[in-house]
Amino acid sequence: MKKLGLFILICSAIVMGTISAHAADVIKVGVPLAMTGPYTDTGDNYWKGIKMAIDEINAAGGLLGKQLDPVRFDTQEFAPERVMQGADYLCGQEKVDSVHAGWAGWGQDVRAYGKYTAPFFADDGSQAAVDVFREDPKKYANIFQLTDTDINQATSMFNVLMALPHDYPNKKVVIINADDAWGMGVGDTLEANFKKEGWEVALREVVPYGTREWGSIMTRVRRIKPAIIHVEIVSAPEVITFFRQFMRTPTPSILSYGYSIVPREVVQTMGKEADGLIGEVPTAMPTPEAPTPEAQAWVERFTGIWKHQPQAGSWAAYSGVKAWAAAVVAVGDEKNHAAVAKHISTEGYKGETGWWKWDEDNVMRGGGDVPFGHYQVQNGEMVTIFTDPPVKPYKDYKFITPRWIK
Amino acid sequence: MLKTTDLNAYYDQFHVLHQVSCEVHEGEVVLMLGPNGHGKSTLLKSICGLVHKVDGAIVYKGEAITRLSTEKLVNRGIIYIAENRELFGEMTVLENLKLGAYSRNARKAEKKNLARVFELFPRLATRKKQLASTMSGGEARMLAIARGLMSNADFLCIDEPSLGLQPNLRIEVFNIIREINRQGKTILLVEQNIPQIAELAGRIYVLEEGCITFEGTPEAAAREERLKEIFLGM
Amino acid sequence: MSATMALVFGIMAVLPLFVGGTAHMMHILIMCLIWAVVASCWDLIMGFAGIFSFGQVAFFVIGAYASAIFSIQLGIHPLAAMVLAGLVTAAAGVLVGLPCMRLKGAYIALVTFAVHMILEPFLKSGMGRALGTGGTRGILTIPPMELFGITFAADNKIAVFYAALALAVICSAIIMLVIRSSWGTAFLALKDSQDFAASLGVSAFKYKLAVFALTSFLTGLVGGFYAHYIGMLSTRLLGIDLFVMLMIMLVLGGIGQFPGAILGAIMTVIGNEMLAPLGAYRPLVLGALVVVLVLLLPDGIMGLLRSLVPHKVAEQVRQG
Amino acid sequence: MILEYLDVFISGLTNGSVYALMAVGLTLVYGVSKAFNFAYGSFYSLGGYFAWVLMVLVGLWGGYIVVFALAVPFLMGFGFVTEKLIIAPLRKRSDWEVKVMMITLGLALFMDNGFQVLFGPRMKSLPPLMEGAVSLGDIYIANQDIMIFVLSVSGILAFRWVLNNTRIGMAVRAVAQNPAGAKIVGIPKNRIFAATFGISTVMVGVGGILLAQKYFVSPMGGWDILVKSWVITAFGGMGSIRGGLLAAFILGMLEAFVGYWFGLSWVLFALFAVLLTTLAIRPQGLMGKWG
Repeated sequence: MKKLGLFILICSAIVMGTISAHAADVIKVGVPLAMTGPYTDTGDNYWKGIKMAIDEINAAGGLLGKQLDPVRFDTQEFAPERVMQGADYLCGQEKVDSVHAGWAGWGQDVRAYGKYTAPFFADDGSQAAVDVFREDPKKYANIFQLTDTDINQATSMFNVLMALPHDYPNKKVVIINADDAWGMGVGDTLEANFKKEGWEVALREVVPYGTREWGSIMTRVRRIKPAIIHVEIVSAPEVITFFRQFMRTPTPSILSYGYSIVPREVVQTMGKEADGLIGEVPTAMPTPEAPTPEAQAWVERFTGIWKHQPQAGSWAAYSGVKAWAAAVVAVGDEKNHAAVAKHISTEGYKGETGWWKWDEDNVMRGGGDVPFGHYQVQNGEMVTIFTDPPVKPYKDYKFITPRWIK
Repeated sequence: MLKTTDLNAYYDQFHVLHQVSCEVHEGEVVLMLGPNGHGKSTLLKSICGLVHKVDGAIVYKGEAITRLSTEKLVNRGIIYIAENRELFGEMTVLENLKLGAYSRNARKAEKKNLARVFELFPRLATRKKQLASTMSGGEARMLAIARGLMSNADFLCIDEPSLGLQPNLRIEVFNIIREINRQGKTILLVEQNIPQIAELAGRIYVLEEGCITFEGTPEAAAREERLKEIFLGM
Repeated sequence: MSATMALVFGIMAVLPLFVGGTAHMMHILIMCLIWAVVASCWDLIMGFAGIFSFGQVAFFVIGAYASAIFSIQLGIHPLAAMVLAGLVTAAAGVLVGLPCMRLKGAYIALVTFAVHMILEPFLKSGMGRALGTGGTRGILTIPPMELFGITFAADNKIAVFYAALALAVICSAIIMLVIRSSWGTAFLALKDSQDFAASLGVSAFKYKLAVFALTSFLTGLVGGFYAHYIGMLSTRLLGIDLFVMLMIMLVLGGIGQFPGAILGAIMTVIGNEMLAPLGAYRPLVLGALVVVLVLLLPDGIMGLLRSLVPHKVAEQVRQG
Repeated sequence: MILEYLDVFISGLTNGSVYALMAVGLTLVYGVSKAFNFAYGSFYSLGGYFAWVLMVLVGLWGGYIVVFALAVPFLMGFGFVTEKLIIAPLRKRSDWEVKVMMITLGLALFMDNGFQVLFGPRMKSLPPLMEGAVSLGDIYIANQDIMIFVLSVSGILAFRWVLNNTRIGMAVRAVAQNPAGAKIVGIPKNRIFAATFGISTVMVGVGGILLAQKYFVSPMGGWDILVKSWVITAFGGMGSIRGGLLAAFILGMLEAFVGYWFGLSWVLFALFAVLLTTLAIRPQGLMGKWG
């Protein structure tokens, strides 16, 4: 019994020992990302952007003369208590002065970090998160979204599909999406938009992650012969197997992958095989040629450090850190969270492609200098063919009719 | 040929065998008698490496074999033939017999032994393809003994071969055991049907509450008043 | 048994004196208590009743969602919602338990785990949304519990902690009473041999169903508590992470070694936080730890303690 | 319409052959040693990564034949040693079944995260085993799928032949049917247990290679495999290879037709509904035996 008591005391002592003193001349920055589990891949994208921004700031002498010190937290699979624990740990215990996340909990994060004051940057792309924000904008004044909502992104995808220089043989569309919040949001929005335009949604499939065999769907697709197939599953194996099985007996359909074009493996694995696919990235750095020389320089810096093209999320997360740093410099005190947040939401931030302006919901709406990017895979690389809103062709890059459409 | 000295055996907490010392000479049939649950089967299983916790010494052909694994013992020519047969029900007679010759020692003699076994048990020869689980009690008993012989063993520990058999089948089994012995196998036999079996045995041990309480020829045993109860009680 | 529990909960009760000011620490302590109950229930069904139920996380989530939905849709007091949620979960437990009565070992594991597997698509489906699960979004606003003028919400962690402590003590006491009662004996008999138990007149059917009902009731109750404390729910609870963590609690504490599960829960939650600096290596170490623990400490911490303390004392501990 | 059904039927066959390959190893280990292996999915990934390391990282010449030739002894050894190290020591305990589930769950966690640390979280792809397709009128069947079908069915048949006709195969069946009897005739039970574990690792690992070239490899990719194999094994009857085969093709068809008629999101519900109904009527599965 005594040993047991002793054991528990030792355990609790060790826990309390972890609350150690920290030097005063650093600014702590919280980074809650998925470091393990199924979301590790996206967590890695965000981390590369955040790390790059922090290193650049530190190399330039720090922020207000102080070095930035990232404190990481593993959000694992975004279980509610895990999200809350991240907020309690980073803001409550580590007392960080800003939090830079990526995918962070699709609304759960707004609740958790809204209890604290440190500016919080997420890349949720979710209307649910905005809805929570709107319940109490004052309380959630420190919450910033780096990308627009699923609804607006899906609408943009729809607008570009309609603007493609392509004659649709019919008005039939097949929509296939994953059974997560993002997939459902995009699928529902697209379905509503297509119906409004007088299209027939001939097939709407909600599929679980892990689907690799598409035979039964392909059978129906071949019967429908839709003009457009939209696939929204942000996971490479699913979309690659779909494409390959589609290509065995292709129908003359535009294959629109939406945000699922993002996993780097899609292009990396398939190369030129993927030519013709179209997709969308919010808060995107257009490629292969960035819109401004600064932006081009950023892409080259990124590629130099990480040895691969920036993936969706990297640039958004990078810009979040830079936007916050700029606001801290303007306010002159990283501890004055309210003033920093106010500065970000009112003044915005001038980044590599131009101005970032957050709207009254603290959401970085697509448009202006940071539009949605719409891509087509051409010659094995992602090429920006449109930006939106407003829908306009990007530079001289042209849509090419996919090879499976005669 | 086989000798145990101060053998103790345990099941979990239960101390089943106490300081058992006995001996079996080459070519002999030794009969182990005693009331049910007093450790006869445990003794056979201890010798054959089927009891986890054993101490004391077992010497076979001059070598200590205590705590050797069953497969090593089988390889050295000691085989246990179980009272509840332990056949492979979903396999044919032939497969059961072939598995009896699994040990390395038995493999080279498999063909020869198979022929001999079919000679001894002509009924098995006609049912090679039958599943073991569909055989009658007597046939299954024959198969168990036949499978034991397939191991090419010199030393057979046969546990109650007549259990649950009709009298005429018992006689048949005993005749076969006698024949096996005549062909040169040494046999340690646990049995309860004394009248018929006693004439087979060269010597008799009596095991009561885990201890050897008598050792001697069948004639000597018959003279012991005390043992009559065991004899007749069966 | 009761002495160990009293000591553990006693120590827990005074910990807020030291870390009460840190929300993060309090959160961890609260989660320790919540998982302690869930793990204990699992131990009761798996360790004592010998039923390989893998549906524990599912029952927890059912309770959490049910309580949230009752309090939102019906507008009833969260405490009442919690109890109702417990009853709903118990009903679910009985429903799952029924087909398991005729099954054995790994089959029961599969059927109960199937509940876990199906729950996520169900909560996300149209049926789930009609019930108020919020589909893929989850439920993002759950009213906190208010009692005697105190709000037991995420920003009042000390109050939540003591409420959780009270809940954990009550649940553990119930579990302990069950283990010590004639039920406990019946379970032991059932575990040893179904036939033997039947010969004693123990009805396997009745007891197994009862243990399903009881453990799922308590698990659902605690699930409801979790929902009102955290204030939001999503299907991400059903990931493999939580499932594995609960299993580690059981392994660490010792299966069938109540109150080992309580100790296991506390040590696992705290240990997991201490491993956090390892980042991506954390689950790697956790996995290795499970393997080593099962091999070296097959009866968990509780088994170790029992072998360390002289036999008589251990017996006293067991008898309480 | 007929053509469409034929098309779906072929998808069902493809699913079935893949599932059969996955499930046979699991049912084998359970049938012989009553050990339920939670790390089964991780062994699947192990096979995929093994092939990736050889073919992509090292750039080995010789293609798949060389990979398979190296994978079989590697996987066999891996499974054998794993059994000896972490499962055999537990067998002495009365509650070893649950302990085995837990220890293999720990192993799964360790292996999956090990893959993640070693190879990164992103999926890896292998060169295709075969390209092109056979066309029969309007029906196209990918050569890749034909290869998977042929290899997995012939693999399983070969395996059945080994079980029925070789000394070691007979010993494996003997241990499964009557462990006590097997011990008596001198079959080294513990070595058979380890060997069976090794064989099952080979089955699932080779399956992993075969499927990785179509479905890719990722660190957490094994869980789906585990769950599906588990369902098939229970449905067919744990320990029955014939039952497992039958179950794999029934469930493959079920998946294809439910997906075709109602949509892929109903597949999981249908799968479990069929499983539960079967178990309610036959608690031992289609072809299982108690014990």
